[in-house]
Amino acid sequence: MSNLEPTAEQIKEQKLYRDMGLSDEEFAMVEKILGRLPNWTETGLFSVMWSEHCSYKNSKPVLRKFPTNGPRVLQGPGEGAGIVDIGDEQAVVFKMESHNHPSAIEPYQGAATGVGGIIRDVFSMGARPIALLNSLRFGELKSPRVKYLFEEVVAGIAGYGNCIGIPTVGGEVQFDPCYEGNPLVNAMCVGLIDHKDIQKGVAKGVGNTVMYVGAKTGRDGIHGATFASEELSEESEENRPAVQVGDPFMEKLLLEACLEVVKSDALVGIQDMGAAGLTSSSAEMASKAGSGIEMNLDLVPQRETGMTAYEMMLSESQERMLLVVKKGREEEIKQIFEKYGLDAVAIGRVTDDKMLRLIHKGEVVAEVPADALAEDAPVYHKPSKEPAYFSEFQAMENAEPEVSDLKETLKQLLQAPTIASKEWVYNQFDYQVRTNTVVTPGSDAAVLRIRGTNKALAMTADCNSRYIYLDPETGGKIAVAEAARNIVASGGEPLAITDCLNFGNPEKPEIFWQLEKSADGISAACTALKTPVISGNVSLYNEHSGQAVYPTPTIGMVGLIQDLSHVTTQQVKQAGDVVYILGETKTEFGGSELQKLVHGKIFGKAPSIDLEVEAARQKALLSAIRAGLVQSAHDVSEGGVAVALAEKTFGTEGLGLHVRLEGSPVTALFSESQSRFIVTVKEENVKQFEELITDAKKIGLVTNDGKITIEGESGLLIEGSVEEFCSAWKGAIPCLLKSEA
Amino acid sequence: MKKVKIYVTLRESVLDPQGSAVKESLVNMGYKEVEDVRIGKYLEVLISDTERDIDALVKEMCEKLLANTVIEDYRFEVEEAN
Amino acid sequence: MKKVKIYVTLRESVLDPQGSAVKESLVNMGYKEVEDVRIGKYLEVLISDTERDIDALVKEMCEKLLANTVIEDYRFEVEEAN
Amino acid sequence: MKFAVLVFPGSNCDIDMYHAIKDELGEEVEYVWHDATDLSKFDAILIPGGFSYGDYLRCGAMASQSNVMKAVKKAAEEGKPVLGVCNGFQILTEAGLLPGVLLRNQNLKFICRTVQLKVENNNTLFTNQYEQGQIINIPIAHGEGNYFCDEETLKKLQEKNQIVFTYSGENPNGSLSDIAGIVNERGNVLGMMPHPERAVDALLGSADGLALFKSIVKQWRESHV
Ligand SMILES: Nc1ncnc2c1ncn2[C@@H]1O[C@H](COP(=O)(O)OP(=O)(O)O)[C@@H](O)[C@H]1O
Ligand SMILES: [Mg+2]
Repeated sequence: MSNLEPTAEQIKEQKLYRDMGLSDEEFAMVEKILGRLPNWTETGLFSVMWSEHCSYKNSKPVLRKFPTNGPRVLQGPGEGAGIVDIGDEQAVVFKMESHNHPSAIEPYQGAATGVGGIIRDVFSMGARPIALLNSLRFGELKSPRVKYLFEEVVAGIAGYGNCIGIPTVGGEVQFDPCYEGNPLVNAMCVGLIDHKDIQKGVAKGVGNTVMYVGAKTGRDGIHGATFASEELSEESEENRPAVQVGDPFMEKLLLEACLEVVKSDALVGIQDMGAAGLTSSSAEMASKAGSGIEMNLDLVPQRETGMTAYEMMLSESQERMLLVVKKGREEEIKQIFEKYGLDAVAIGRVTDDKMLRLIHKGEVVAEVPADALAEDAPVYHKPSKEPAYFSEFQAMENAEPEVSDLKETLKQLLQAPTIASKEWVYNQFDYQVRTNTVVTPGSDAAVLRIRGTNKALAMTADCNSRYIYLDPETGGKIAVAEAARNIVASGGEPLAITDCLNFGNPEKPEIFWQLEKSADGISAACTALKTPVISGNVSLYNEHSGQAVYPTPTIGMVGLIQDLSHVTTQQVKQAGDVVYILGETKTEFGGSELQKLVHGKIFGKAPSIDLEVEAARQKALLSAIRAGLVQSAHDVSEGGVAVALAEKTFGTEGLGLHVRLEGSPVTALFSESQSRFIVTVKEENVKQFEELITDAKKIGLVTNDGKITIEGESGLLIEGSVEEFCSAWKGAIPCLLKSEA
Repeated sequence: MKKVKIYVTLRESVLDPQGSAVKESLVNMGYKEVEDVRIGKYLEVLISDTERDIDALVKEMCEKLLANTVIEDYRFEVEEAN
Repeated sequence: MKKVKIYVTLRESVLDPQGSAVKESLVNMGYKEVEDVRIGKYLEVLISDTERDIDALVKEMCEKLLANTVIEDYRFEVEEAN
Repeated sequence: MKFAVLVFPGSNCDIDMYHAIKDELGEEVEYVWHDATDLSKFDAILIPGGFSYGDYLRCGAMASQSNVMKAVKKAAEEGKPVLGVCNGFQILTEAGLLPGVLLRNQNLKFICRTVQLKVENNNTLFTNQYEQGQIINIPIAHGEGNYFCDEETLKKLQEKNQIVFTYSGENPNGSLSDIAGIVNERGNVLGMMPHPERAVDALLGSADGLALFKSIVKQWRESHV
């Protein structure tokens, strides 16, 4: 096969590198670095490693804005996943990653392998994965295609996570027309580790052995990283690489074996083979250690016959790991893998010449400086331009959408798929396996206990991309703040975030502007809320036929709950408890569910946010929770106070709410002003609570009449049975899926 | 009435985790002769008499629903049903 | 080397929820002619040359592992592999 | 009393089972890898849930062929308690230790949630700590829990009181006669789809499963004084 490969001269003359995604300038750089023309394999190495997906060449300048340090941060961005100290010599490890393009084409396998990839990122750090979350975006649940994508993505996440036995405990799903042709599938994994087991992906120690473990290499996913760095179009159906099929069973074995291996001091470094497979893992491990790697590709376990060096290096076959092992101790490592029926094969060694050298059939087929592939990839500062829509939206006055029937409106909001119950989704996920899940999906954040301690972890994934579209900087702040609110409402102290920046084509100045501004917002919020960015992922080129998705920088956040007794959920607990609202309600409907419901589109200003107020309020609520004064807590998000109140009653047996709200009814009920919570407090704790949170406003009581009663200044606004609202909320997604287009 | 037998198999270059696990298992059970196992689907579809060209019809059904041509190939045979 | 094609089908008396669901989908997609869908498995097993009687060997593998005879029937064809 | 928790490649509720016995029940327990051949030192065998061998081909099929299952058969013949939960139930049917099969859930989807079970027979070594007819809350988490057998088998199960648990109220997966768990004729092998080991601590929502393990211990203590 290799004799069919174009020659170095042909690659240059016919500009074949362009098809691999390299620009003319980049190809010239490669030529300069090597001091000669690259051959086919080498051109392939550069093209994948310099793709946006691997090199972050367009997003690096933006990522530099993020605050990444903090007293608890043990590992910031740059490794498989970030690590945060949680005391007692333990740490939490987490990261989020996108698998958008593969999921658009083969939704089940695309989503499944997305989950598989993020799990490997976590256990390659030496951590035991303890939980999975996801963040999903689809077009409106109307066309058969969208329903198919939604059903298959959910099934794929379930298929992989359930089989490998890591609970999927939370996430979010939103539906907007902009995601019709380019759904977003972001997966997050959280792991737990003892400090002493922390591993890094480095190839240190000249002469040490490079070992390959896990599944055999096939021709699947060749150029996946490049594919992920292009817009989707009708043609991409044809250009797509062979789709990878996930093997969660193999990964389960690999996971258990790797966690055993990290306990061995024979292990020097370990990294998973994710995007750009063998190429990125070897080049990055060498570059990080300041060393080189030489591999004999004949020794790579292969699933197909006649594979070329190019194909082996660019394959994105799943469930593989690259290890660096102390010379002479390969046998120990092999034995551990053998127990799980896995092969560990020595395929190369660490060298001192900083080169990535590949040998195939007795010949050197590539010889490239490792740094040039990894650290020294080009970085671009793309032009940025404020889009015309932004100033238009900013100039608009905040106005109330017109609503005639308040009760009917609440019901319709509860039925909006973005707000409706996600039970249909999470009941397909095993959220309990390993029996640590204290708060299962359906509350603000999921909570997992840490066995052997009295502590727990709270975790959530959030992003309201409509606000970000209207105003990326404010929206970016809101995304972080909302995640933190969910953690705090559950009794946790926010520790840090991971992010997944899903944007359109950064070569369009207006898109780059969205990216820059939302990063500014995220950075500001992370600084104010003391939640550094410890890991993340960038997914650009999320466009279909020229139409970009809303800017969607998903935030994954983990918080620490000091004591299990602090765990708090959103559901009201007991009749007679007093209901409070924290935070001010203003007329803010830009990007709101009500605006979408009434106008069929979004426009205007995003809700405003004051990060100082936000931080102070979160701190105050957390102290009240820790003092044992709070029975239930829920943040106010999409759909406003009315939706938040309704959600607080769902799933309780026979309880209800009777409250009285001030101000204009539509604003009081449905505005999406930020930094608000609704909490309930036992009668006997009211005094203490009010002393602690002086600006809490009492609005009513928890009842046992199974009804939601909301009064306004001029009389009854909404009254109905919890049952009636709950069935609208629960039935919405199954009903949409069943209805015919 | 026609009976259509449809075979949906994974494309050659696509990983077949099921097949690999079954192969391992057979070998462990002592069937050392087993070199490879690939697992696909076998569908029997009964189709009432129609004016449409049956081959075109089945092809359409396969492309649209029964096989995912990104990772799967299919073939079929049409028989008279009894 | 032999290539064995094995067909594993659900017994008639056993419900096939997956087949019913696929049938429903096809009908909903407009293929009103579809009367019934049953889904089974199709396995291709490569077996290196052996002294054992190949039919007996494959039968044993089917009975022990490849089919659950409580609910499934199986049949197979042996071909020369190339 | 000494429990064995079998571990197959792909088992993933092994740890939950282990902790239920050790932390909540306070009995001795050990993991046993699938290639073990001797279970004689254990008083009860627990086959946990998960996806043994990826649940490829058919759930439990490949695990049922492993070495350790021969030893399980022997233990069952000796009258030792054998409990298979979820994938463990599937393995027991595939191994022929219990009749019937578990088909895909009627809605073709994996289902994870807590369901209500009715104790149909409290006169077994697994259920003596429950009331007859008691309703208990136990989580399910499976894609193939739709119990099926032929009519004759069903009749026998009914006549011999082998149906131990049924789904009360809504049947989540389409199981024949709402069957959630059955014992063998002798009464010492129980297979059930719901997860009692996930319901041993009120912190996680329910402790209704603990009585099942306590039943095993009680029976054993009574016969080993
Ligand atoms: N894709 C998903 N996977 C798992 N759980 C989900 C998913 N989508 C939503 N959930 C759960 O449903 C509940 C409601 O979600 P959401 O409306 O996004 O909450 P919030 O607005 O508080 O962030 C949460 O507990 C969330 O974890
Ligand atoms: Mg919330």
